[in-house]
Amino acid sequence: MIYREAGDFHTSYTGDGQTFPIRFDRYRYYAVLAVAFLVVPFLINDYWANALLLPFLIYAIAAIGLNILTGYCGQVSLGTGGFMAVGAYACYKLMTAFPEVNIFFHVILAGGITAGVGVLFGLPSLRIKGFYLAVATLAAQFFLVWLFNRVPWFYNYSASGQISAPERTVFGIEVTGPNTEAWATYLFCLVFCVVSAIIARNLTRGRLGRSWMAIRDMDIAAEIIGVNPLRAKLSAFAISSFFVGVSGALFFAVYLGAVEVGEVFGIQKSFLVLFMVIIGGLGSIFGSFAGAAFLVLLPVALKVLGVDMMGWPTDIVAHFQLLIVGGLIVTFLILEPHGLAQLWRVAKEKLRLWPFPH
Amino acid sequence: MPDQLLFAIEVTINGLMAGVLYALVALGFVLIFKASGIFNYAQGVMALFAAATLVGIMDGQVPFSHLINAIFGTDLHHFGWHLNAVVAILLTTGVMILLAWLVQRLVMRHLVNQEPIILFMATIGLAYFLEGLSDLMWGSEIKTLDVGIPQGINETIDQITFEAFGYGFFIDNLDIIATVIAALLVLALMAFSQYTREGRALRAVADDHQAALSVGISLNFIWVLVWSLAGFVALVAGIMWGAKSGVQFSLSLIALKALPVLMLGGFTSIPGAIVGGLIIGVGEKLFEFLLGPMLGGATENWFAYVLALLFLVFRPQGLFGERIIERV
Amino acid sequence: MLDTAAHQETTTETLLEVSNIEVIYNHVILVLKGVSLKVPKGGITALLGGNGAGKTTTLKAISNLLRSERGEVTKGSIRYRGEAVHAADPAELVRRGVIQVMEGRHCFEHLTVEENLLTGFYTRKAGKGEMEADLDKVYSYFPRLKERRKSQAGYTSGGEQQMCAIGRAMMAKPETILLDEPSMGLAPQLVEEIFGIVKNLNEQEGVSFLLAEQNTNVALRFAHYGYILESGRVVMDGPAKNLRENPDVKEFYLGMSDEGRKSFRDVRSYRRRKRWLS
Amino acid sequence: DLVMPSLSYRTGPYAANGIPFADGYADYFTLLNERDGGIGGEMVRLIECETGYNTEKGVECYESTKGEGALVYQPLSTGITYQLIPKGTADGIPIHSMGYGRTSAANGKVFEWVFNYPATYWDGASIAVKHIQSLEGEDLSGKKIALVYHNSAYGKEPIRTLEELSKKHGYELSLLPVDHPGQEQKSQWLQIRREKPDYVMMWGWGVMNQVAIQEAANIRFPMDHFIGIWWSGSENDVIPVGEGANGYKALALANPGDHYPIYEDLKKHVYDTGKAAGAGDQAGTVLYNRGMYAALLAAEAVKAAQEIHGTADITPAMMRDGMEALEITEATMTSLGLPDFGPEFAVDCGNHGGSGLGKVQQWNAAEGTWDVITDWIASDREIIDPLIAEDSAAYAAENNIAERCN
Amino acid sequence: MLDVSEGYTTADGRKIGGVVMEMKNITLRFGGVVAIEDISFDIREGEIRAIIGPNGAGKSSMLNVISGFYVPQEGEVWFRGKKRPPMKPYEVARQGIARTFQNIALFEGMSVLDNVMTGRLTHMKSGLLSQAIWKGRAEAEEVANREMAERIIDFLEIQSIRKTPVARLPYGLKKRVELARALAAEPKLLLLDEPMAGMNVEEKEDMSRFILDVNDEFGTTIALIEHDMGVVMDLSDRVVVMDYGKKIGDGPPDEVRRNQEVIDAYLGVAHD
Ligand SMILES: Nc1ncnc2c1ncn2[C@@H]1O[C@H](COP(=O)(O)OP(=O)(O)OP(=O)(O)O)[C@@H](O)[C@H]1O
Ligand SMILES: Nc1ncnc2c1ncn2[C@@H]1O[C@H](COP(=O)(O)OP(=O)(O)OP(=O)(O)O)[C@@H](O)[C@H]1O
Ligand SMILES: [Mg+2]
Ligand SMILES: [Mg+2]
Repeated sequence: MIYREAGDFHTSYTGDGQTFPIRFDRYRYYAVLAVAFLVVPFLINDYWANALLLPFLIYAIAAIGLNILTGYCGQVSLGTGGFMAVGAYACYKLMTAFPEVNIFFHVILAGGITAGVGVLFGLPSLRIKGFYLAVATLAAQFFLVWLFNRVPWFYNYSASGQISAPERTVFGIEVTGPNTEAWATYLFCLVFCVVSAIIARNLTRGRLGRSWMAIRDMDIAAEIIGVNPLRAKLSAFAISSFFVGVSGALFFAVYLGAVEVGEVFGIQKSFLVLFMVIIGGLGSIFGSFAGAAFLVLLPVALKVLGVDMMGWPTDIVAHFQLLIVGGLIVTFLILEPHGLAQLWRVAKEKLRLWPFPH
Repeated sequence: MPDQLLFAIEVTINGLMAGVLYALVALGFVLIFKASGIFNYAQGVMALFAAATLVGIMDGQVPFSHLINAIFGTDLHHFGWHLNAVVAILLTTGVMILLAWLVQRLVMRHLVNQEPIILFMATIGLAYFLEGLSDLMWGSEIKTLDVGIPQGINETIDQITFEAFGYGFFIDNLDIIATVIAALLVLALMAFSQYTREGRALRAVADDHQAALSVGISLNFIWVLVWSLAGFVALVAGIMWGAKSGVQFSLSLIALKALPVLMLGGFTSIPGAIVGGLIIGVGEKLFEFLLGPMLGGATENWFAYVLALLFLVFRPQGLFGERIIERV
Repeated sequence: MLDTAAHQETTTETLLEVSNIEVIYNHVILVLKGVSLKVPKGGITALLGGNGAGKTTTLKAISNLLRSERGEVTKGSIRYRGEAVHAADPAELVRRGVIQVMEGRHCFEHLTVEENLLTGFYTRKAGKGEMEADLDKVYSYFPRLKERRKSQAGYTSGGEQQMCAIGRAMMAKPETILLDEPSMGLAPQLVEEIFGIVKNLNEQEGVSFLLAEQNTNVALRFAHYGYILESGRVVMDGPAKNLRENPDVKEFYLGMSDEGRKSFRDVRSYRRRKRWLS
Repeated sequence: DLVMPSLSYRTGPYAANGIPFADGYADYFTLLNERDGGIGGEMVRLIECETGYNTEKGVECYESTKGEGALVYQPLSTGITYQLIPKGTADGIPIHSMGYGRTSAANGKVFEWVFNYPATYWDGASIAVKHIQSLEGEDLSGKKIALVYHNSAYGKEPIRTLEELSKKHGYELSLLPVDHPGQEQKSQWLQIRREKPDYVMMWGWGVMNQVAIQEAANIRFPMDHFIGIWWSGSENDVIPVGEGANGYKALALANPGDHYPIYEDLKKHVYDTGKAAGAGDQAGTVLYNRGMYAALLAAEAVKAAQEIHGTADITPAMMRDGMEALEITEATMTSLGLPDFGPEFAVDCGNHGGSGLGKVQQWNAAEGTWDVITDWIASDREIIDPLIAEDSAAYAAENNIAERCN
Repeated sequence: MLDVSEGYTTADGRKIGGVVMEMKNITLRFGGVVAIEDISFDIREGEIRAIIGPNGAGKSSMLNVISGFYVPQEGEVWFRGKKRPPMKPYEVARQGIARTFQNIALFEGMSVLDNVMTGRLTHMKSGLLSQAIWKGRAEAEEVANREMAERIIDFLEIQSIRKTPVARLPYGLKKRVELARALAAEPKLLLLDEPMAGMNVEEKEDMSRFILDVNDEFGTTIALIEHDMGVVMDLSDRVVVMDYGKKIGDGPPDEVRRNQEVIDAYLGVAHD
């Protein structure tokens, strides 16, 4: 396959501003969507859904959210786990309080509530910058987890402090609870994921996106040329938290079904999503997908390879898995500090020059 | 109620002591941040790795024995020696220097002049790697670390205070020793960064890799140097915490205790690590003591962060951190 | 004004020799397409050329700072005193006596002005006394720095930072200095002074210079020899005097036409540069 | 063959505890295969899957193994248990959370597919209180008991029971949560030092245990007044503390030690033939024995199932029937080479929680052994049964489950 | 001395109007350093006003005061006949003041086009929802502003690098992109901090041309800091000279050039 973008001229600014200005890319994008919506649901089974695709889609939403904040607006956050927990608990409370409302709206509302909480914890970002901010967001992480653990109202006074998702349906098809079909949960998450990606893409290519990136690249200069840092940062926190909240809600309601806050939404989750964003590529929607895929699939792939195919003891495989994931992260960063998305871009650039080396 | 007051004092003193232990971990972060602007996420895992290596060397454990046995069907476990603690500490220090050299060689030198977040990410990769390595080398069971540090209530203080106030204060011997060690470390490191040309070079590197290169500062050397120092600090932290709770995976999580200390004291300040540690230690203990029962306890984790956060709102670079330069 | 040509003839030993180097950034962007140049011992060599011609890249290739920008030298060789240096550590080069003053100042923001200067002393083994003496010398060249010695470099003005960067390089007592746009952002008086200092160091202490400059006028006044770079290639070189007389150089780099200097106001239509290559 | 998944955790924060359990679980099945040629002539196939004590990996393990015909899952973490309860119920695969997980799953009327015999956390709380009662001459009024617990679903489990019991017995309960991971417990123990409770109970896990025991030793808390749940009573928790841990007590589901006849068989058929799962240094430890015990109970359930359905190659549904018909007597245990090891109990349709018996063991630092110091203690059904009924009823209502067995 | 109280006509016949911006007795201190000491001057409609002075004189600080980034300890800023209350920099920008920076402050992570578009942010108002679905106002606004941005890109002749990430550009082009970004805001008052540093004569000529054209075609008032005396003398209508915080001269270029104090402090030798 030789990559060509010659011949793709645009006669309008609308055309030039498209997400996939190159026809070839556009077709590929439609093809991926078609497969995801029309083919995968017929092939999917529980294993693929629960072990790979659901976590991939849900993490991708979280990664998109964090990427808006960190990749586009430059505010490093380690509170993602806490915000996912807000989404999950908000969704739980809504699901149990208004069982007649469609879960679809619960998830969206949960995102909205998380956005509010995100703004609250985003306020310090006006003063605090860089790694100081990153560490400061841990306050959100620990405080929120403590809160959900501590206040019984949040888990409806259940004895164990866990929350579990009751059965809910969309168009009469169950998407939460124990008796769901793999394809239904998959499609439900896919819709959210695709819509999130499209919205994120739209937001980042327009006014808002540019003001975020300006703040990211040089906040003082951005302010002097007319970006209101308060609004830019807080809107980034709000929108980022919205996506993160949605992913938290899906993570709880659709994927896991039952959640204990400290374990599922602990600090590890915050780091995991941040890794996805950085490995995938800061400031790239595609990167969010690549990063999520990498960190969801790689451990499973290594496990399958080591345990199922090579027959090694599980613990040795698990240790090697750490070694390999760590090694790969470093290797990728050395090869291309700007993530998988950039690696892809450079590859395309090379292809474009092909067969000449420069 | 004076009894209440005495107890509050006891809590405060113990908070100070706990703070010193946090500061020990925070110091490692500060060193590397100061010298290269890198937020070294792997510091906690380095403490684990150092402590595990120390125990392994002391007990004469065969490294990678599990792996070797699995592959070759052998039954290796121990070399059958027991090394003196001091010798083992020296050897472990050597291992940490080797590690520093490898980190420089394989990771850092390829990432010169990258943005801080990329370097941060690389240290995360490193943390994963070291975690796997540590498990693979020394196994993941709990190991007892005994280098002869006494633990438990200090009788003398107990007695003296009992006679004075009618209430014997509880102070842990381990904490006293940790305080002394931390004080020595901080003094030594401060002297190093203030009075040596390497100290100045460290700060230069943190500001601008390229410019540092251009004036002839060898980044490679500086990095081996600070990573070795940080490795040594990690070893010390690993020994203190390992003596407290055994050497095992959770040791790597002590990093989380060090982060608020770091924010409060400032990422670049060695004395800041100590002062921050003390404030956090006392703050969280007193808060738990005074308000914990009302809030249902277990407030320590978040309190430290919230305290540091509130503080930063007024002083965004922490207590002693370098002013964040904002200019156009 | 200066009889530099005569001076030029007397020194023949080549200190630094760049032959036919090619530089690629990010594996795909080819920037230098075979640049060769020589810096003789004790000479001031000027590297001239428009924006993006590759001056900075050439200097960085020599001082080995390219790697930190994801660039690499893919062809050709760089020799210092006859030894290949393109694999040497930048610090190693400084120890051998080659130091670069980078474009855009690159002061250590959080260090004070004085600490910045002292970092320049890093590679030297000399004692405290000598350090103080050298510091005083830099201060005597740049009195303004002395006034601001205790302020963080990040808070000094653009020109002060430029002085700081040059002073820092002087502290290393180098044999060869690669100067990238030293005049940028300096007040006219100071530009003269800086070049005076360059000349001074060159004549009194025998320091050789490779000078990348946009301010062709001044550069050619002080340099002995010049290279003109265009889109990654050397398009012209020769003794500074000859270049100064060259009509093309006169028109495009010195801004003088037959009628003498034109007012900036009078340049009615954009004159497109005549390309030697296109 | 009989597929037995083992969701082990040999890495991560709790690896030290996960390893011996997984080894015991594996070695017992290896023994059956090697010595008896499997169970009822059918070989056991153990599929180990590493969870790292992480919920999502646990789900992945479940999904990847369930297709192989897995007979019963030991989730080995409260979080994973809660995941698997609905999944196992939907897929028709039994879950055995032995001495952990959701206590009210003991109510088989609601939780058809979940078992937590031989005893639950609420039994544990009650057993500990009974032990204290026996030390205090049955009268606990005016006594102070503090609970140091892991601030998570697991740690919070006993609170309700202890509160009910305090109403009944008149002791004063104070609660001291410790956040994960629990390396720093100064404030909790200073509090204990000041309040001087008569007894301290602990629901801890991982590094929290050692630190608590260490701190207790530091403040000179009388160790024999400090009682941990069965997950806070392994060698890992006390050895690092050294001398100071002497006298610390913990509950036991089964006896520790390797002085049982079965160990001769294990040595002959497993260890010496190089088929041991781990390094072989865990034999006889508390958690190794517990892993082995879990495997034994599973194997016995398989036998029961084979008997009921008259086929050796059973399905998960048959396994469930076997588990529900399980009956462990001292005679069975003796015949299996483990006399005087675990409690006698029987499972039936309504009771999936076993007899709720437990012992108290005490650490002897000098010998480096856990000494069992009581006989089987029965829990206070009067208090626990209504609690179970209430909680499971709530679950049934939430999930539209009709009670069975009526 | 030229009387400018009522506006004046320049040598080449342009009409200069009333006062747009007036700085009254500005004093700015940083700890012990007095960067600006009691300086007053004005900028008039349509004029090109130069600020010169030795390094560290406080010129950039003065621009920072105008853009609201530094708040002077004393003094008042009057803009279009009104005293300006304390204002955040972005509010100043919304009033129609745009600028470039001495140490290039482009957004390195974005392409040239995006950088220029950020200059248009003060003109964009579409709501969140419309941006999220990229229909209606957001899209229309994007296209409209894109047209404006393209006009400026054409004007500054940087079409060929439109999609290049700015980090890759050489210094001189970056300066031009910065100018483009400032122009994109369609400012009333444009502040340029050393726009020609690091350029050769030819590029300076181009840049001069752009500045004159901006002034001419858009009627933009320009305040300019520059060290190249040739440029300053040729372009500016009036010059303020600063020396270590103090004002030592103010007037038309010819007059300033002959001022002995200015020669001593700054020029060194009298420039032709
Ligand atoms: N890090 C980089 N990545 C990609 N391209 C680069 C990089 N640095 C420079 N370039 C490209 O290399 C070419 C030469 O740049 P260089 O900085 O060497 O020019 P210069 O002659 O110093 O120009 P100026 O006078 O403006 O400083 C330019 O076209 C620039 O776009
Ligand atoms: N934020 C600040 N903190 C402390 N000092 C400052 C700050 N900003 C400027 N200064 C000082 O104020 C003085 C004036 O600086 P300014 O940048 O305005 O000079 P300038 O006239 O622009 O000089 P140049 O031509 O070199 O750019 C300098 O001495 C500088 O060090
Ligand atoms: Mg250059
Ligand atoms: Mg300036």
